[in-house]
Amino acid sequence: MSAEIAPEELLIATVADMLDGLRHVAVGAQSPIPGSAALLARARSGGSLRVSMLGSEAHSPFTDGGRELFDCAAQGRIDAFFLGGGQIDGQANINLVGIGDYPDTKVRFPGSFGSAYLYLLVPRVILFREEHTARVLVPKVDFISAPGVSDEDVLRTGGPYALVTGRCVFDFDAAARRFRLASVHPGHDTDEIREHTGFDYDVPDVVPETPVPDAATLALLRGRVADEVAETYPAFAARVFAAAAA
Amino acid sequence: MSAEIAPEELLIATVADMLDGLRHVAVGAQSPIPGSAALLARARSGGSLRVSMLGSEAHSPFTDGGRELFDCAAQGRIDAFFLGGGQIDGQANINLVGIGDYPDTKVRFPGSFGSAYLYLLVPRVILFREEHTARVLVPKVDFISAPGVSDEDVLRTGGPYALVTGRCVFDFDAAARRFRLASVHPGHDTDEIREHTGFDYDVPDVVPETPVPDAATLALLRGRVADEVAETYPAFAARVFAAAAA
Amino acid sequence: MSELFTSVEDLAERIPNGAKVALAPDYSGCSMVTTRALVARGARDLHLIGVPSVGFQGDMLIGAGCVATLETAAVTLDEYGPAPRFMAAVKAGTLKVIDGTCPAIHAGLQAAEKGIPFMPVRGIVGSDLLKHRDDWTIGTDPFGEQDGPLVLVKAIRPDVTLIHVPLADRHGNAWIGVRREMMVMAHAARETFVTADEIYDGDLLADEQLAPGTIPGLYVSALAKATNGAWPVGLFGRYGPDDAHLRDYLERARTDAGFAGWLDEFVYAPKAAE
Amino acid sequence: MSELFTSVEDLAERIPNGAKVALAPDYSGCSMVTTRALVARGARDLHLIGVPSVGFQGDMLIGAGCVATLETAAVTLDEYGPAPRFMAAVKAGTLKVIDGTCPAIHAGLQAAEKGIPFMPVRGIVGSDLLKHRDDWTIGTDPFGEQDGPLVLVKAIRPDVTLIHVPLADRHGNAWIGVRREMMVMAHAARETFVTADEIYDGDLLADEQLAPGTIPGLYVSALAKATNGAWPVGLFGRYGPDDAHLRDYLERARTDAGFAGWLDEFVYAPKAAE
Repeated sequence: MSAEIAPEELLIATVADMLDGLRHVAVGAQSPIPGSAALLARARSGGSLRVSMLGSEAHSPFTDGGRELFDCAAQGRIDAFFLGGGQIDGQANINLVGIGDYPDTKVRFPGSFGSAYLYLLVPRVILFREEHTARVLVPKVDFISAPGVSDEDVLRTGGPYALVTGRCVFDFDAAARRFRLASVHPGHDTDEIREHTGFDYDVPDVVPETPVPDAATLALLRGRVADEVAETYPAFAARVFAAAAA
Repeated sequence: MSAEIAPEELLIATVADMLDGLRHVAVGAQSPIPGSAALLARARSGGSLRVSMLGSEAHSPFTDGGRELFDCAAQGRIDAFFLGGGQIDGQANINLVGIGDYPDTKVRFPGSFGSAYLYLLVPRVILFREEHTARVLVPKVDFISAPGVSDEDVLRTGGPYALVTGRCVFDFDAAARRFRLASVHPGHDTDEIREHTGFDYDVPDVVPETPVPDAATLALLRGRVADEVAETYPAFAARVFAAAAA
Repeated sequence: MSELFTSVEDLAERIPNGAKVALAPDYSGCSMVTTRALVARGARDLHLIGVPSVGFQGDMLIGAGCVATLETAAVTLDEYGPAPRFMAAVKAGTLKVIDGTCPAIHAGLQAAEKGIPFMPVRGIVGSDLLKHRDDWTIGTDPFGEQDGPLVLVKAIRPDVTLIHVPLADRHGNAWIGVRREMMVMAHAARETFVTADEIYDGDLLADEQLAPGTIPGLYVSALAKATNGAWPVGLFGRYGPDDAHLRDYLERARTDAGFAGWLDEFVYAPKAAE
Repeated sequence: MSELFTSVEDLAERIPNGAKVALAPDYSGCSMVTTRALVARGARDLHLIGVPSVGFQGDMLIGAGCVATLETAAVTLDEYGPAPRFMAAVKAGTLKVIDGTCPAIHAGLQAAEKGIPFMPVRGIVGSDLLKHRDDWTIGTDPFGEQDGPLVLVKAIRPDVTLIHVPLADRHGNAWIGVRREMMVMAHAARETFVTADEIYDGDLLADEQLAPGTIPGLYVSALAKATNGAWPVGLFGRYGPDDAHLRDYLERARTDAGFAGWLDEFVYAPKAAE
């Protein structure tokens, strides 16, 4: 096994740590890193974590059509989900619609999908966006597909838990309505993060480095998890794990 | 073929005539005469009439569980349905709950089933009750499971079309909110009907006799329809058609 | 996930007194074996929800004194006639009946399935049912396309859904075929307990033809194998009702003493004989 | 009921200009063969409803000028990247987009399925989507158990649901397996048009295993056999997407001229060659 850890492996292990102890994690389509993280967490859970991957024939447990994921979340049966964003701002608002003055968007994104719903219902929503630039992490999104925080009178059982990027991890402080830098990935530093982050956030006195996966985790990841990931994301699995294990 | 026509055969043929030209008739559970009538109407329709029989494995077209009949009616896809009543009154209100001051009923009936819904949604609801007595056909029901008429502001696309009993046929005049005697079955007369009917109703100058099924109808009924009915109601089919055809 | 598997007696223990229990009608999937176990353990104060009606299963539980409240569109034994223990309990005033109508029960469960507080339902306006339901109210169409009153039905969230199915697997997946009222019941309830005639050796969700008729194990809290578990009512596609037993039941259940004798013979004696 | 059977061209003729057409996402059941026939007949002013999203199917129809309005939770080609003709139409301002969110689209169709004017939906409060929807509004829980605002979504009733399935029979029954969004689409729409890869020789509803995954013919207005009818996107359980064709499409659809060439080759030329 190579001693070198791929950046994707670091992200997978980091996200997987956020899922330990949960009962059911759902993962949207086209999410190889969150999907791998969920499968890693499941492998470590001794079978107690259920993983539902949209777009996977083998890992989809649903038999009631497109609505079931959403109904299931409303029933309180989904503990964690992942969302991204063309833009993400300092209040954890996400924009999946477009840049500019909607509906006259200068840049159009694919659309909000289920974000406006799941963000308010799933207790632990992990924002995941590899690209960490001031273009993505903005002071204020141009369009709120789904709000990071809500007024007190809004029934909200879910919301942002953390934001994981290619450079660092932010925790979200719901009371303060702000992100807080939680850890910096190896090879990156706090100045660089400040430079590439468009929104303001809190920084503790000591910012730890994001821990790298230990040997046991890497073995699990490159073995069993890689095989499972390959069912849904064959190209991703081949690129990341085959190279890393070479 | 016997020249004698069973009372059930007369009722079946009478009800079937009310279904001609429709696209889709649904029949509730435990309704052998309405069910036979629907199958007879289908046999005469050249395949254009669809019959959905609840409780029948061969004639149920539903795959969305218990709610589908009701959703289907709301979509306007069911043209006719049958309801009965422990009590039926002169405004076509039906009572499937009980006699007495609800909830302290002296006599308890099974319950309202879907009547409170289907009666307002299915365009042609045929009330069917073989027992024609002043005990059943009352001036005012003790409990309205489903109302025969509604105020103008109520969205109502369905309602009573006729009341068929063991003695006669009443049409329902929605504008007048009253039944009108439409025909009297052979062997019965208008005085007898007045005596055994607890509610007031209109009587035209000439009351025709309910027509008996012709030879072609009887042949169809005792042949193909009897076979189809036997799938859902074997005891009924054996008793009525085997005896009649003997 | 073998911790899913348990005994019928354990299922009955895990349905607490006072629980709101959703039941399928006799022609769908009734766990009659757990019904007898509930009687045997002396369950009390259950709030039964017929989806949308109950039959022999409800009659037996009512007769045995397990039921405080019955929420249903009907109590029907179909061609077998009136339900004797239900009738006796209504007469004695020992049962609270919440009279409903089929589509409102389905809608209330669908509301719970979606986590919404209520669901509009067509029809019903003008029925006396409305006068006796504080969990139904009248609203209007906020978009103004439909004039007039619109019935709004409160969500129905059962504590437990109890069903019997022909086939279940080791993951808790339970095959219900077209009897999809049980799917909504499982989604809507906090817990679903399943008994199955047969254990499928494989993953029902991995079979393209079986998956569409399967409740995912995600919704199933516990599972017990019970061959012939729907007896004496039938199980769709598998076996019909035990006509002789049901007629005998009806005869005996006409009287308190007769019903007590039936309980002794078919509920208590088998347990005592163990 | 052989009058159900018709040609793909006839299906396209029977979807009038201006119709509200519900479409399944690319991974579900897309009648791509009818999509091309719609382009070939010069369909105009369609109001597409993505249930809950559209992909290549929507992109092609938009590019060919068939679409006035697109109501959807997203336009996504998944790993293939942005949808080129959709992007171009948004930039040119020739397409009205009604941005929604998946559960609201499902709920709107379920409202139509039930004939009710609206359905409550959890979440959404605080999203800018709300500001641009006059068919969504804010209500409250009439039972007072849930404080605060509650989004009410107006019923979505498509004129036509257009889908492709692996298997259909002579009665119009159409097997969709677990892709049950298509069931709601068929219930909710005035008419449902189906193309099928294969005609099943029998009655799908009479087969205990196939029936649970089957849309009853009751909801199907017309049916055409079309082997490989979902090409070039895939069909669940049968065949995958034609990766080479889709990548070629994306390359050519970057420009108006390239897209016109694609249309000529794959839509107009096959017809002209007849």
